[in-house]
Amino acid sequence: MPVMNYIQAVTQALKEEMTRDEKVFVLGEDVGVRGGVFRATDGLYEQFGEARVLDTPLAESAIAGVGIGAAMYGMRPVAEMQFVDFILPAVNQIISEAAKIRYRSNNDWSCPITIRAPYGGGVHGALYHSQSLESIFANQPGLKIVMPSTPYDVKGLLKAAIRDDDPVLFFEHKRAYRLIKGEVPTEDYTLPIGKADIKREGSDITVITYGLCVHFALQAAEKLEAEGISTHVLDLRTVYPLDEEAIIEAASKTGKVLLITEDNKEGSIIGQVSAIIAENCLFDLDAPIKRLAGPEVPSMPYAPTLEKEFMLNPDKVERAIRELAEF
Amino acid sequence: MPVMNYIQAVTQALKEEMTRDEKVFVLGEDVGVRGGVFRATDGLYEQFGEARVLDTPLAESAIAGVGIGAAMYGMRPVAEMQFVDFILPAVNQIISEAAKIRYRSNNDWSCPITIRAPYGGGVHGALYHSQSLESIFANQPGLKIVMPSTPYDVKGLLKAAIRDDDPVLFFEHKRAYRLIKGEVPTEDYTLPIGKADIKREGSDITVITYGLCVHFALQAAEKLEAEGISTHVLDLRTVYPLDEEAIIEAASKTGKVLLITEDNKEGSIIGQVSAIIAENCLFDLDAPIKRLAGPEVPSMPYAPTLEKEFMLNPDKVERAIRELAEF
Amino acid sequence: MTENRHEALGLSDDQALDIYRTMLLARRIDERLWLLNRSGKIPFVISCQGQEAAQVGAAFALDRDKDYVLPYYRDLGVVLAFGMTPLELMLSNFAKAEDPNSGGRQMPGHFGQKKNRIVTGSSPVTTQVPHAVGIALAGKMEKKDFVSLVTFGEGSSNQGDFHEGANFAGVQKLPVIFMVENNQYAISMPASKQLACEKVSDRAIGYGMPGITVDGNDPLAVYQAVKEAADRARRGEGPSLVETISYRLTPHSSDDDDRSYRSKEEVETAKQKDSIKSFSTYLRELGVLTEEIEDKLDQEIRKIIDDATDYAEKAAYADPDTLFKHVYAE
Amino acid sequence: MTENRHEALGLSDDQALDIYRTMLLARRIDERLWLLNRSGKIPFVISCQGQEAAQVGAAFALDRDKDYVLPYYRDLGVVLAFGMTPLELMLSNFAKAEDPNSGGRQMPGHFGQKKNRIVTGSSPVTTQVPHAVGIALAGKMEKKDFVSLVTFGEGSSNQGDFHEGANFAGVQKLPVIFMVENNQYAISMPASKQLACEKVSDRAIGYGMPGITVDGNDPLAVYQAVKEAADRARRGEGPSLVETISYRLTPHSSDDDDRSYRSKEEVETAKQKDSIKSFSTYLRELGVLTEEIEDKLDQEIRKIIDDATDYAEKAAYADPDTLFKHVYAE
Ligand SMILES: Cc1ncc(C[n+]2csc(CCOP(=O)(O)OP(=O)(O)O)c2C)c(N)n1
Ligand SMILES: Cc1ncc(C[n+]2csc(CCOP(=O)(O)OP(=O)(O)O)c2C)c(N)n1
Ligand SMILES: [Mg+2]
Ligand SMILES: [Mg+2]
Repeated sequence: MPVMNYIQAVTQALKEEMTRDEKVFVLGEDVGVRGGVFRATDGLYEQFGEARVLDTPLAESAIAGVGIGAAMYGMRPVAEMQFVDFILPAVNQIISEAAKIRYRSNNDWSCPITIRAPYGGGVHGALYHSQSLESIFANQPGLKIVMPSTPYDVKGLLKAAIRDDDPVLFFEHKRAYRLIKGEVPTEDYTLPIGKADIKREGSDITVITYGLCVHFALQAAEKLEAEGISTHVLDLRTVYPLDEEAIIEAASKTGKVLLITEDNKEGSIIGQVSAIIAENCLFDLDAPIKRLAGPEVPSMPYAPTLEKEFMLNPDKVERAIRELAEF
Repeated sequence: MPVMNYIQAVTQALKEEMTRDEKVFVLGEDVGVRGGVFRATDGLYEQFGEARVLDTPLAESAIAGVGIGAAMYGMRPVAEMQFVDFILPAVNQIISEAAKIRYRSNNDWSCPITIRAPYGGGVHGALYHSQSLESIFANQPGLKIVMPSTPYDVKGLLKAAIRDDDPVLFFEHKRAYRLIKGEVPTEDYTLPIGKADIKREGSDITVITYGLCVHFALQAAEKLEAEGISTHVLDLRTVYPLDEEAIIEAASKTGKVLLITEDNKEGSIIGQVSAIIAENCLFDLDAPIKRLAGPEVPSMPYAPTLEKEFMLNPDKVERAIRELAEF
Repeated sequence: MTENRHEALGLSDDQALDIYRTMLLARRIDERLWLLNRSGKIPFVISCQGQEAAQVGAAFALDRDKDYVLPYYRDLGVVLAFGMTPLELMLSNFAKAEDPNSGGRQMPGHFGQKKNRIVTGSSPVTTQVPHAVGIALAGKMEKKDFVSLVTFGEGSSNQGDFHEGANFAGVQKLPVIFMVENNQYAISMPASKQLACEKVSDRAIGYGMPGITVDGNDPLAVYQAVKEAADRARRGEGPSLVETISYRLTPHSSDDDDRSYRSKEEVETAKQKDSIKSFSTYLRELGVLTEEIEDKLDQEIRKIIDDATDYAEKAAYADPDTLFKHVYAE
Repeated sequence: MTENRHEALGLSDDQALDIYRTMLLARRIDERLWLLNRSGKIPFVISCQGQEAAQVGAAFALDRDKDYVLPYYRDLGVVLAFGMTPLELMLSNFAKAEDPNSGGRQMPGHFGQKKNRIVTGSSPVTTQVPHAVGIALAGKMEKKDFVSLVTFGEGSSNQGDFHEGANFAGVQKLPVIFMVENNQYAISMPASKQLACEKVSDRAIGYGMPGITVDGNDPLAVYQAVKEAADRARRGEGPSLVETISYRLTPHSSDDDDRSYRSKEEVETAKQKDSIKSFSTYLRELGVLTEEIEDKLDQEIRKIIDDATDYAEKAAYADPDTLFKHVYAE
């Protein structure tokens, strides 16, 4: 199996889906001639032409809204938001429209759109190019939110998102784009949206997380193995709606749970994960449900001292796991 | 003390603050001549004139954005969103701007705006006039979200919001507007933003909730008292950032916790409340942390059969408390 | 002598009569809804009254077997012309399970019916504008020759989604018709407090498209403007902006009391220009409409509405269990 | 013979020279930033190059002791003219604690300095437009006579916030100047893919305000347009839209490679019209600028920038503990 990086898996999934289905097309700012500011759509313009790789005006509500219209017609648009931070002008289109179209029309209409956006910090992006904004959408039935951690998951889940008959938000960690590499089958495959994935089996501590933090957890687990601490790592992959079954199983398995997000803590995805555990397997727990998250500040600053203080990393994760092990 | 209804308390707070401070002004759709579609701004236009009770064009991002600009200058705008459902076009202004102005400018600028909006269901408002959208904003440090349950709290907290030096979202339950009455002092007073309030002391079950559901809980508690079940009711009042101390204290007190929201469950405020409890007082618990919430559907339908099925009510709350008591 | 204007537009007498009939049907349904509301049978009404000419004139200018419409809540006339039946509308107003728009999930006026290419709409205003652009884009990609018509109020033309959608269509030269039904109020706010431009159609140049303002009480003027826009669109020449000027004859909705912000006289004056009257007069003067036809029409329409009301009133609400259905594909 | 245009505008020779000096200072700082970036000393640059004439011309047309500006990320020229020092700019570019814009929290180009009425800005484009309207509204309410100037790119004029803000200002006749710095690109997208209108200023009529397009390489033309707009605004006649046409001489930012979407020739052609050259020529032809003055200017500017760079490079980053500060009022 070829090894590729995270963003190459994005590009490959797009390319394969556009080849497979004429209804699939891409739209967004600078996605055409430029191939995207991160080059996620690199080569698509050349291969599929400007009608299917559409450079749009700088207007996110229109990018989402035009995509939604096309999806209602029966197309399979993949809209790119240049940074997840810039999805905010499109919130009304996503929550009032995409999420509710099937429900409000009693199943007469549907909205199979995929909206991709790079998120996350650690790239000197400062306040507005570093955010994790998934929790804004993670209370809206009708939506699904996918946040993969590996190139393998990226390809399988992005293809599944495009084929999904409902709107899917697909958030890609921009620091992972070139940092995270992995084996990706050349053949066509999809992975199930809504299913978490065990990234490492372990018996002492359960870590539940998603995105780049999965790698921090795996690195920490590796190190802690030597100390005799066995860490179980569950990758949520889909952060909305959550895979309750997998969460309950993983939490019950070790009885000691650490939840991790790069987002700030209050109101983040991991609060929901905690609530599921507290409601369903309280008596299997041997320790309080711990959360490791970004600090309660509006976003990640630019200065390296401040960015570093904000961002999680394998050391911080390792410390938190060890603490919990010692509880 | 005069008894007034919930919306009259809104009007009185506005009137007193506008009298007290010339920098306070109101802007929104139909807030002037019409006095607001719910009549929350009734009489203000006549008393303060059109310069301070500003009828704006139909454009929520501008209502928020113009308010933010005026607040940065040093005014104390109170912007009305006609329904909380229509705050969504303004999400970018609220999250990218209002929430981050102080932080991003390193305390050079600030944004003392109050944004009011009626929320909640049970008024035949259907999908787009019934929503609870607080959790969209409840992950954004820099913001505060107040959701009062009684006329007394409305007046004290709205005045505090207007005087607060940071942006405050003030969500009013529209079903409570004329349904909920209570004593309200005529004199000037404020209540602390960020503090939950014990609305009833009890020893068997702790209910933590906010908004209209506080009244459902109080009614249920009253009935259950007769059966010998003693219910403690904590009203969050500020749903972001949460009053951790009060939550921990209330949960520890009885060891059996029921969290209630009218919003759908996953991703709602009560998930965060649960996480706080599970992290801080796990060993004081005698039962799993239970959540009672709306169903996982996009919003409340119009047909009375469906709206009834969606909405919480005192009976549903009573049943949930009893179940937990019997655990 | 009255000039035959519809013939000049290529409309037969029957078609002209059909326009009138549809306008009248819309008006009578609307009036019935108010009665039902005032007698406590339905909780909410939002009206088309005063805008029937614009709505029906526009719809008839389209290919109703092919084109897409994205109506807003007042567009009873548009959806009737596009094939939604009075019974279906009554089912929606009574919020019954058989309502094709939403199965009783949405408020009345939130239209949607896929088989008739009436695209589902929501309450937040103007979100449908980019949708219309997306549908036109899809049509262009698939080399179809339909157009999409999207309507909205003049107040709503101040939302960002209007601007963003119109500009997108302009740049891509898409077959969309943006129709502003300017009824001079946005709830309590007169157009002068909403708009600083003289005409909403003045905005067209900013998107590189033609803009035109026509008398919204004249179905033929609207027909002509929309027909030209549709022809342009089908020729690949891109979008157009059409503004129709009329007056909202009722309060904003059954929850509104318009006496707090406008005078009775103003409303009465506007009623003098009621398109139902003026178009009826026009057709009578040409002999296309007669007393006899009018009587028959009245009876026919009354029966249709009576039957629809009876059926809808008795029809079942959606079962509570269905609340959980159709959140996602099943 | 060269016509003395600045005198006709009421500008003294000293003022004209000051405009030139500010343009040149902005250019030289910007050039230094690229050097610092390419040598790995600062992580990011976003440039003013090509837009100095528009920025400085506009700023000089305002009352810099009273008016408010809401600049966008390229507006180095505006903020220099409004009192931000080269040292402060360097501190921002090095993300150091003493940066007055944000204490190193924001990327360079995210200006803000209360004492100079430079209103804090963010990255999502165009959000500052309604803020400018709100500040103008506040001024009107308080019966002050300042104006607010807000700038943004032509691509950003497609955002809903532009439309909503401009309309609000139009309806309320507020003292705002909307200035579009049309540099013909939004990252990789040429204006033709962003806009269907011929000129962004064509949008003004839709908001009931005058719109004008001027040569953005000519500081005096911009000065004149903005001066007139400011005078109108102060007279209570409401907002104006000014579009300045120039060209983005650098890639979008230090993260961009513009060779993938435009030719070297195109950029070279644009450089022929560089305002630094043309305005220098103009001033020399009038004898306002001489070889000697130019040399002195060069030296003076180089020293200012060297000193600022030295200081900023050595200055301290914010202490990690300060991360938690200023989320709310303390
Ligand atoms: C985004 C949004 N904000 C506010 C409302 C509440 N609202 C419903 S209709 C209306 C006025 C609309 O005026 P206009 O666009 O002129 O249409 P008209 O009702 O006059 O036909 C308002 C403010 C809404 N539905 N959506
Ligand atoms: C809402 C939003 N979407 C996308 C971006 C990413 N972005 C930054 S600058 C830019 C292009 C802006 O073009 P223009 O307005 O013409 O200004 P210019 O950079 O050309 O001066 C884009 C797309 C952003 N900052 N904000
Ligand atoms: Mg109107
Ligand atoms: Mg540009």
